[in-house]
Amino acid sequence: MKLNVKYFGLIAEWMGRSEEQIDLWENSIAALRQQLETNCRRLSNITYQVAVNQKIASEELELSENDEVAILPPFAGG
Amino acid sequence: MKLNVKYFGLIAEWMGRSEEQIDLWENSIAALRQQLETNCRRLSNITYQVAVNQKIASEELELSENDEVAILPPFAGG
Amino acid sequence: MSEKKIKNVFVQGPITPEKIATSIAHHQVKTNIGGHDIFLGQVRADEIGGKMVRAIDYSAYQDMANQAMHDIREAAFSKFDLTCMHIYHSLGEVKAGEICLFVFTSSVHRKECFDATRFIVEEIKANAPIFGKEVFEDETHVWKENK
Amino acid sequence: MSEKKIKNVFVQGPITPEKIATSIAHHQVKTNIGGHDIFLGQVRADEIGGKMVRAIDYSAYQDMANQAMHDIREAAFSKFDLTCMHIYHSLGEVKAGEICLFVFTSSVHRKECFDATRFIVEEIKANAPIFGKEVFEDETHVWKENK
Repeated sequence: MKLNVKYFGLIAEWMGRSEEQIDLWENSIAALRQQLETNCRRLSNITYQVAVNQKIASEELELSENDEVAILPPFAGG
Repeated sequence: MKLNVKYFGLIAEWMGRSEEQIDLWENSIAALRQQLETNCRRLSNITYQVAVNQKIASEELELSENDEVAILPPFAGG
Repeated sequence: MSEKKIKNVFVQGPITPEKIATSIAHHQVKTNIGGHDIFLGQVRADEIGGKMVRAIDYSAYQDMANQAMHDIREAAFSKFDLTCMHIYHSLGEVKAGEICLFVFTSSVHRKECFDATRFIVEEIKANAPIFGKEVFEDETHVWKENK
Repeated sequence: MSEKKIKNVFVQGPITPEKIATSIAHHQVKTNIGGHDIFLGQVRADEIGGKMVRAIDYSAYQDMANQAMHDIREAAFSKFDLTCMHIYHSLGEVKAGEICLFVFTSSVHRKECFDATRFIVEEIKANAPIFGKEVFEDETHVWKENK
Protein backbone atom coordinates (compact mmCIF):
# COMPACT_ATOMS: atom_id res chain seq x y z
CA MET A 1 0.00 0.00 0.00
CA LYS A 2 1.04 3.56 -0.66
CA LEU A 3 1.11 6.02 2.22
CA ASN A 4 1.76 9.71 2.36
CA VAL A 5 3.88 10.39 5.44
CA LYS A 6 4.69 13.75 7.10
CA TYR A 7 7.86 14.31 9.14
CA PHE A 8 8.44 16.96 11.80
CA GLY A 9 11.25 18.55 13.76
CA LEU A 10 14.31 16.37 14.33
CA ILE A 11 12.87 13.60 12.15
CA ALA A 12 12.24 15.93 9.21
CA GLU A 13 15.84 17.06 9.62
CA TRP A 14 17.14 13.49 9.57
CA MET A 15 14.93 12.52 6.64
CA GLY A 16 15.92 15.64 4.72
CA ARG A 17 12.26 16.24 3.84
CA SER A 18 8.94 17.04 5.49
CA GLU A 19 6.75 14.70 3.48
CA GLU A 20 7.07 11.69 1.21
CA GLN A 21 5.15 8.79 -0.25
CA ILE A 22 6.25 5.40 0.95
CA ASP A 23 5.32 1.91 -0.16
CA LEU A 24 4.33 -0.34 2.72
CA TRP A 25 4.11 -4.15 2.48
CA GLU A 26 1.66 -4.49 5.37
CA ASN A 27 -0.93 -2.13 6.87
CA SER A 28 0.40 -2.25 10.44
CA ILE A 29 2.09 0.43 12.54
CA ALA A 30 4.86 -2.09 13.26
CA ALA A 31 5.55 -2.47 9.53
CA LEU A 32 5.59 1.30 9.14
CA ARG A 33 8.06 1.69 12.01
CA GLN A 34 10.28 -1.05 10.63
CA GLN A 35 10.36 0.51 7.19
CA LEU A 36 11.11 3.98 8.57
CA GLU A 37 13.92 2.64 10.74
CA THR A 38 15.39 0.79 7.77
CA ASN A 39 15.44 4.06 5.81
CA CYS A 40 16.80 6.02 8.76
CA ARG A 41 18.72 3.98 11.33
CA ARG A 42 18.88 6.78 13.89
CA LEU A 43 15.10 6.58 14.35
CA SER A 44 15.50 3.39 16.38
CA ASN A 45 17.48 5.33 18.98
CA ILE A 46 14.71 7.79 19.85
CA THR A 47 11.13 7.55 21.07
CA TYR A 48 8.84 8.75 18.33
CA GLN A 49 5.07 8.61 17.94
CA VAL A 50 2.96 7.84 14.91
CA ALA A 51 -0.14 9.98 14.39
CA VAL A 52 -2.88 8.76 12.09
CA ASN A 53 -5.52 11.25 11.02
CA GLN A 54 -4.20 13.71 13.62
CA LYS A 55 -4.47 11.35 16.58
CA ILE A 56 -1.67 9.39 18.24
CA ALA A 57 -2.07 5.86 16.89
CA SER A 58 -2.06 2.76 19.05
CA GLU A 59 0.34 0.07 17.87
CA GLU A 60 -2.68 -2.12 16.97
CA LEU A 61 -4.23 0.34 14.51
CA GLU A 62 -4.59 -0.84 10.91
CA LEU A 63 -3.55 1.72 8.30
CA SER A 64 -5.60 2.64 5.23
CA GLU A 65 -4.36 4.19 2.03
CA ASN A 66 -6.03 7.60 2.58
CA ASP A 67 -4.84 8.04 6.15
CA GLU A 68 -2.94 11.17 7.07
CA VAL A 69 0.18 9.72 8.72
CA ALA A 70 2.74 11.77 10.64
CA ILE A 71 5.95 10.78 12.41
CA LEU A 72 6.47 12.85 15.55
CA PRO A 73 9.65 13.34 17.57
CA PRO A 74 9.35 14.28 21.27
CA PHE A 75 7.18 17.35 21.91
CA ALA A 76 8.68 20.63 23.07
CA GLY A 77 5.70 22.97 23.32
CA GLY A 78 5.52 25.60 26.03
CA MET B 1 -3.30 52.24 81.74
CA LYS B 2 -3.76 54.48 78.72
CA LEU B 3 -3.73 52.91 75.27
CA ASN B 4 -3.85 54.41 71.82
CA VAL B 5 -6.11 52.21 69.70
CA LYS B 6 -6.58 52.23 65.90
CA TYR B 7 -9.81 51.08 64.23
CA PHE B 8 -10.22 49.87 60.66
CA GLY B 9 -12.96 49.16 58.13
CA LEU B 10 -16.32 48.16 59.57
CA ILE B 11 -15.10 48.78 63.13
CA ALA B 12 -13.90 52.32 62.36
CA GLU B 13 -17.33 52.91 60.84
CA TRP B 14 -19.11 51.63 63.96
CA MET B 15 -16.81 53.56 66.28
CA GLY B 16 -17.18 56.72 64.24
CA ARG B 17 -13.40 57.29 64.41
CA SER B 18 -10.18 55.66 63.26
CA GLU B 19 -8.16 56.18 66.42
CA GLU B 20 -8.72 57.01 70.08
CA GLN B 21 -7.09 56.86 73.46
CA ILE B 22 -8.77 54.51 75.93
CA ASP B 23 -8.25 53.93 79.60
CA LEU B 24 -7.83 50.26 80.49
CA TRP B 25 -8.13 48.88 84.06
CA GLU B 26 -6.02 45.78 83.33
CA ASN B 27 -3.26 45.07 80.80
CA SER B 28 -4.88 41.97 79.24
CA ILE B 29 -6.36 41.46 75.80
CA ALA B 30 -9.50 40.13 77.49
CA ALA B 31 -9.93 43.43 79.37
CA LEU B 32 -9.40 45.35 76.14
CA ARG B 33 -12.03 43.27 74.34
CA GLN B 34 -14.47 43.69 77.20
CA GLN B 35 -14.04 47.45 77.27
CA LEU B 36 -14.41 47.75 73.48
CA GLU B 37 -17.56 45.62 73.51
CA THR B 38 -19.00 47.74 76.30
CA ASN B 39 -18.42 50.87 74.18
CA CYS B 40 -19.74 49.20 71.04
CA ARG B 41 -22.15 46.32 71.60
CA ARG B 42 -22.12 45.20 67.97
CA LEU B 43 -18.46 44.18 68.28
CA SER B 44 -19.49 41.09 70.26
CA ASN B 45 -21.39 39.83 67.20
CA ILE B 46 -18.39 39.69 64.87
CA THR B 47 -15.01 38.01 64.89
CA TYR B 48 -12.34 40.64 65.20
CA GLN B 49 -8.61 40.40 65.82
CA VAL B 50 -6.37 42.52 68.02
CA ALA B 51 -2.97 43.45 66.60
CA VAL B 52 -0.25 44.63 68.93
CA ASN B 53 2.80 46.27 67.38
CA GLN B 54 1.63 45.13 63.95
CA LYS B 55 1.30 41.45 64.83
CA ILE B 56 -1.88 39.53 65.61
CA ALA B 57 -1.85 39.22 69.41
CA SER B 58 -2.49 35.99 71.24
CA GLU B 59 -5.13 36.27 73.98
CA GLU B 60 -2.39 35.75 76.59
CA LEU B 61 -0.31 38.77 75.58
CA GLU B 62 0.19 41.48 78.23
CA LEU B 63 -0.25 45.01 76.95
CA SER B 64 2.17 47.88 77.64
CA GLU B 65 1.45 51.56 77.49
CA ASN B 66 3.52 52.27 74.36
CA ASP B 67 2.10 49.39 72.32
CA GLU B 68 0.59 50.12 68.91
CA VAL B 69 -2.83 48.48 69.23
CA ALA B 70 -5.24 47.96 66.33
CA ILE B 71 -8.69 46.41 66.18
CA LEU B 72 -9.18 44.51 62.93
CA PRO B 73 -12.42 43.33 61.34
CA PRO B 74 -12.33 40.35 58.92
CA PHE B 75 -9.81 40.77 56.10
CA ALA B 76 -10.94 41.28 52.52
CA GLY B 77 -7.70 41.62 50.57
CA GLY B 78 -7.36 40.26 47.06
CA MET C 1 16.81 39.03 61.87
CA SER C 2 16.27 40.24 58.34
CA GLU C 3 16.98 43.94 57.85
CA LYS C 4 15.59 44.10 54.33
CA LYS C 5 13.68 47.23 53.49
CA ILE C 6 9.91 46.80 53.72
CA LYS C 7 8.41 47.48 50.30
CA ASN C 8 5.12 49.27 49.76
CA VAL C 9 2.75 46.96 47.87
CA PHE C 10 -0.09 49.47 47.68
CA VAL C 11 -1.12 51.45 44.63
CA GLN C 12 -3.91 54.03 44.54
CA GLY C 13 -6.89 52.86 42.50
CA PRO C 14 -7.05 49.93 40.06
CA ILE C 15 -4.03 48.06 38.68
CA THR C 16 -3.94 48.68 34.95
CA PRO C 17 -3.20 46.18 32.17
CA GLU C 18 -0.40 48.55 31.10
CA LYS C 19 1.29 48.21 34.48
CA ILE C 20 1.12 44.43 34.13
CA ALA C 21 2.58 44.59 30.60
CA THR C 22 5.43 46.81 31.81
CA SER C 23 6.17 44.40 34.62
CA ILE C 24 6.24 41.44 32.21
CA ALA C 25 8.49 43.35 29.78
CA HIS C 26 11.00 44.06 32.57
CA HIS C 27 11.57 40.33 32.95
CA GLN C 28 12.69 39.77 29.37
CA VAL C 29 16.30 40.56 30.30
CA LYS C 30 16.24 37.73 32.85
CA THR C 31 17.05 34.89 30.48
CA ASN C 32 17.23 32.22 33.18
CA ILE C 33 13.45 32.44 33.69
CA GLY C 34 11.42 29.66 32.06
CA GLY C 35 7.95 30.36 33.47
CA HIS C 36 5.87 33.13 34.99
CA ASP C 37 2.61 32.69 36.85
CA ILE C 38 0.42 35.74 37.34
CA PHE C 39 -2.70 35.94 39.48
CA LEU C 40 -5.04 38.89 39.04
CA GLY C 41 -7.88 39.58 41.44
CA GLN C 42 -10.75 41.38 39.73
CA VAL C 43 -13.67 43.11 41.45
CA ARG C 44 -16.95 41.32 40.81
CA ALA C 45 -20.32 43.00 40.33
CA ASP C 46 -21.88 40.61 42.85
CA GLU C 47 -25.55 40.83 43.64
CA ILE C 48 -26.09 41.12 47.40
CA GLY C 49 -29.62 41.45 48.75
CA GLY C 50 -30.93 42.51 45.35
CA LYS C 51 -28.30 45.22 44.80
CA MET C 52 -25.32 45.19 42.47
CA VAL C 53 -21.78 45.90 43.65
CA ARG C 54 -20.49 48.88 41.66
CA ALA C 55 -16.99 49.04 43.23
CA ILE C 56 -14.92 48.02 46.21
CA ASP C 57 -13.32 50.76 48.27
CA TYR C 58 -10.14 49.27 49.78
CA SER C 59 -8.43 50.43 52.93
CA ALA C 60 -5.65 48.83 54.93
CA TYR C 61 -3.66 48.94 58.11
CA GLN C 62 -0.82 49.83 55.79
CA ASP C 63 2.25 49.40 57.96
CA MET C 64 1.12 46.03 59.23
CA ALA C 65 -0.06 44.94 55.77
CA ASN C 66 3.29 45.82 54.22
CA GLN C 67 5.02 43.89 57.01
CA ALA C 68 2.68 40.93 56.40
CA MET C 69 3.45 41.09 52.66
CA HIS C 70 7.15 41.20 53.47
CA ASP C 71 6.82 38.08 55.63
CA ILE C 72 4.80 36.32 52.89
CA ARG C 73 7.46 37.25 50.34
CA GLU C 74 10.28 35.91 52.54
CA ALA C 75 8.32 32.71 53.21
CA ALA C 76 7.69 32.20 49.49
CA PHE C 77 11.36 32.76 48.60
CA SER C 78 12.41 30.21 51.21
CA LYS C 79 9.77 27.61 50.23
CA PHE C 80 10.08 27.88 46.45
CA ASP C 81 13.03 28.33 44.11
CA LEU C 82 11.98 31.64 42.57
CA THR C 83 13.80 34.10 40.35
CA CYS C 84 11.42 37.04 40.94
CA MET C 85 8.30 37.96 42.87
CA HIS C 86 6.08 41.03 42.75
CA ILE C 87 2.93 41.85 44.70
CA TYR C 88 0.66 44.88 44.24
CA HIS C 89 -2.67 45.63 45.90
CA SER C 90 -5.06 48.51 45.33
CA LEU C 91 -6.21 51.10 47.84
CA GLY C 92 -9.26 53.29 47.33
CA GLU C 93 -11.96 52.66 44.79
CA VAL C 94 -11.69 49.82 42.29
CA LYS C 95 -14.72 49.43 40.02
CA ALA C 96 -16.29 46.11 39.08
CA GLY C 97 -14.20 44.61 36.26
CA GLU C 98 -11.03 46.37 37.39
CA ILE C 99 -8.01 44.66 38.95
CA CYS C 100 -7.21 45.01 42.67
CA LEU C 101 -4.49 42.38 43.17
CA PHE C 102 -1.48 41.48 41.03
CA VAL C 103 0.79 38.62 42.13
CA PHE C 104 3.62 37.75 39.75
CA THR C 105 6.22 35.03 40.30
CA SER C 106 8.93 33.74 37.97
CA SER C 107 11.13 30.67 38.10
CA VAL C 108 13.41 28.47 36.02
CA HIS C 109 10.82 25.68 35.86
CA ARG C 110 7.03 26.05 35.87
CA LYS C 111 6.22 24.06 39.00
CA GLU C 112 7.83 26.58 41.34
CA CYS C 113 6.00 29.64 40.07
CA PHE C 114 2.65 27.81 40.00
CA ASP C 115 3.05 26.72 43.62
CA ALA C 116 4.40 30.08 44.74
CA THR C 117 1.67 32.28 43.25
CA ARG C 118 -1.03 30.15 44.79
CA PHE C 119 0.68 30.15 48.18
CA ILE C 120 1.11 33.94 48.09
CA VAL C 121 -2.52 34.62 47.15
CA GLU C 122 -3.84 32.38 49.94
CA GLU C 123 -1.50 34.01 52.45
CA ILE C 124 -2.53 37.54 51.41
CA LYS C 125 -6.22 36.70 51.74
CA ALA C 126 -5.69 35.16 55.18
CA ASN C 127 -3.05 37.41 56.72
CA ALA C 128 -2.92 40.89 55.21
CA PRO C 129 -5.05 43.45 57.10
CA ILE C 130 -6.85 44.85 54.08
CA PHE C 131 -10.51 45.83 54.23
CA GLY C 132 -13.05 46.18 51.43
CA LYS C 133 -16.25 48.17 51.36
CA GLU C 134 -18.55 46.84 48.64
CA VAL C 135 -20.31 49.91 47.30
CA PHE C 136 -23.67 49.47 45.55
CA GLU C 137 -25.07 51.53 42.72
CA ASP C 138 -27.22 53.49 45.21
CA GLU C 139 -24.03 54.29 47.21
CA THR C 140 -25.02 52.16 50.21
CA HIS C 141 -22.44 49.55 51.16
CA VAL C 142 -21.57 46.31 52.95
CA TRP C 143 -18.17 45.15 54.17
CA LYS C 144 -16.55 42.26 52.34
CA GLU C 145 -15.15 39.28 54.22
CA ASN C 146 -12.69 36.75 52.81
CA LYS C 147 -13.61 33.08 53.04
CA MET D 1 -19.90 15.16 18.47
CA SER D 2 -18.83 18.73 19.04
CA GLU D 3 -18.97 20.86 15.91
CA LYS D 4 -17.25 23.89 17.43
CA LYS D 5 -14.85 25.66 15.15
CA ILE D 6 -11.22 24.74 15.78
CA LYS D 7 -9.33 27.90 16.76
CA ASN D 8 -5.80 28.66 15.68
CA VAL D 9 -3.61 29.07 18.76
CA PHE D 10 -0.45 29.89 16.82
CA VAL D 11 1.11 33.30 16.45
CA GLN D 12 4.22 34.07 14.42
CA GLY D 13 7.18 35.01 16.61
CA PRO D 14 7.14 35.98 20.30
CA ILE D 15 4.03 36.85 22.30
CA THR D 16 4.37 40.48 23.33
CA PRO D 17 3.54 42.05 26.71
CA GLU D 18 1.20 44.38 24.79
CA LYS D 19 -0.82 41.42 23.49
CA ILE D 20 -1.13 40.15 27.06
CA ALA D 21 -2.25 43.59 28.29
CA THR D 22 -4.86 43.82 25.54
CA SER D 23 -6.16 40.41 26.43
CA ILE D 24 -6.43 41.35 30.13
CA ALA D 25 -8.17 44.64 29.25
CA HIS D 26 -10.78 42.78 27.18
CA HIS D 27 -11.90 40.97 30.33
CA GLN D 28 -12.78 44.11 32.27
CA VAL D 29 -16.30 44.10 30.85
CA LYS D 30 -16.88 40.62 32.32
CA THR D 31 -17.85 41.69 35.80
CA ASN D 32 -18.64 38.18 37.03
CA ILE D 33 -14.93 37.29 36.94
CA GLY D 34 -13.15 37.33 40.31
CA GLY D 35 -9.77 35.86 39.39
CA HIS D 36 -7.46 35.35 36.44
CA ASP D 37 -4.48 33.04 36.33
CA ILE D 38 -1.93 33.57 33.56
CA PHE D 39 0.98 31.30 32.74
CA LEU D 40 3.74 32.59 30.48
CA GLY D 41 6.41 30.31 29.08
CA GLN D 42 9.65 32.21 28.46
CA VAL D 43 12.63 30.97 26.42
CA ARG D 44 15.67 30.35 28.61
CA ALA D 45 19.28 31.01 27.57
CA ASP D 46 20.25 27.52 28.79
CA GLU D 47 23.83 26.40 28.55
CA ILE D 48 24.07 23.06 26.73
CA GLY D 49 27.47 21.48 26.17
CA GLY D 50 29.21 24.81 26.79
CA LYS D 51 27.05 26.78 24.36
CA MET D 52 24.30 29.28 25.13
CA VAL D 53 20.82 29.00 23.66
CA ARG D 54 20.12 32.19 21.72
CA ALA D 55 16.56 31.36 20.61
CA ILE D 56 14.10 28.54 20.07
CA ASP D 57 12.73 28.04 16.58
CA TYR D 58 9.24 26.52 17.01
CA SER D 59 7.45 24.39 14.46
CA ALA D 60 4.29 22.32 14.79
CA TYR D 61 2.07 19.80 13.15
CA GLN D 62 -0.40 22.64 13.09
CA ASP D 63 -3.69 20.94 12.29
CA MET D 64 -3.14 18.24 14.88
CA ALA D 65 -1.83 20.74 17.44
CA ASN D 66 -4.88 22.96 17.02
CA GLN D 67 -7.09 19.91 17.41
CA ALA D 68 -5.15 18.90 20.53
CA MET D 69 -5.53 22.43 21.93
CA HIS D 70 -9.25 22.26 21.17
CA ASP D 71 -9.54 18.97 23.07
CA ILE D 72 -7.55 20.42 25.99
CA ARG D 73 -9.82 23.47 26.03
CA GLU D 74 -12.97 21.33 26.04
CA ALA D 75 -11.55 19.14 28.81
CA ALA D 76 -10.67 22.18 30.91
CA PHE D 77 -14.12 23.71 30.47
CA SER D 78 -15.74 20.46 31.56
CA LYS D 79 -13.42 19.88 34.54
CA PHE D 80 -13.36 23.46 35.89
CA ASP D 81 -16.00 26.15 36.23
CA LEU D 82 -14.37 28.76 33.99
CA THR D 83 -15.63 32.02 32.57
CA CYS D 84 -12.93 32.39 29.90
CA MET D 85 -9.90 30.61 28.52
CA HIS D 86 -7.26 31.68 26.00
CA ILE D 87 -4.22 29.82 24.70
CA TYR D 88 -1.52 31.18 22.38
CA HIS D 89 1.73 29.54 21.29
CA SER D 90 4.52 30.91 19.14
CA LEU D 91 5.79 29.56 15.84
CA GLY D 92 9.15 30.50 14.34
CA GLU D 93 11.96 32.17 16.23
CA VAL D 94 11.52 33.27 19.84
CA LYS D 95 14.66 34.73 21.42
CA ALA D 96 15.84 33.99 24.96
CA GLY D 97 13.81 36.19 27.32
CA GLU D 98 10.83 36.34 24.98
CA ILE D 99 7.49 34.65 25.59
CA CYS D 100 6.41 31.56 23.62
CA LEU D 101 3.31 30.39 25.54
CA PHE D 102 0.40 32.36 26.99
CA VAL D 103 -2.32 30.50 28.89
CA PHE D 104 -5.03 32.68 30.42
CA THR D 105 -8.02 31.42 32.42
CA SER D 106 -10.67 33.35 34.34
CA SER D 107 -13.26 32.26 36.86
CA VAL D 108 -15.64 33.54 39.52
CA HIS D 109 -13.45 32.16 42.33
CA ARG D 110 -9.67 31.78 42.32
CA LYS D 111 -9.42 28.03 42.86
CA GLU D 112 -10.87 27.19 39.45
CA CYS D 113 -8.52 29.35 37.39
CA PHE D 114 -5.47 28.20 39.37
CA ASP D 115 -6.33 24.54 38.76
CA ALA D 116 -7.28 25.11 35.14
CA THR D 117 -4.16 26.98 34.03
CA ARG D 118 -1.92 24.34 35.53
CA PHE D 119 -3.92 21.54 33.93
CA ILE D 120 -3.82 23.23 30.52
CA VAL D 121 -0.05 23.88 30.62
CA GLU D 122 0.69 20.26 31.57
CA GLU D 123 -1.61 18.99 28.81
CA ILE D 124 -0.03 21.25 26.18
CA LYS D 125 3.47 20.10 27.11
CA ALA D 126 2.44 16.43 26.97
CA ASN D 127 0.00 16.35 24.06
CA ALA D 128 0.48 19.16 21.56
CA PRO D 129 2.76 18.21 18.63
CA ILE D 130 5.00 21.27 18.84
CA PHE D 131 8.74 21.03 18.21
CA GLY D 132 11.52 23.32 19.31
CA LYS D 133 14.97 23.78 17.84
CA GLU D 134 17.30 25.37 20.40
CA VAL D 135 19.59 27.59 18.38
CA PHE D 136 23.00 28.51 19.81
CA GLU D 137 24.91 31.70 19.29
CA ASP D 138 27.09 29.98 16.65
CA GLU D 139 23.87 28.96 14.80
CA THR D 140 24.30 25.24 15.50
CA HIS D 141 21.29 23.68 17.21
CA VAL D 142 19.82 20.84 19.29
CA TRP D 143 16.21 19.73 19.53
CA LYS D 144 14.38 20.41 22.76
CA GLU D 145 12.42 17.68 24.52
CA ASN D 146 9.75 18.23 27.19
CA LYS D 147 10.15 16.38 30.47
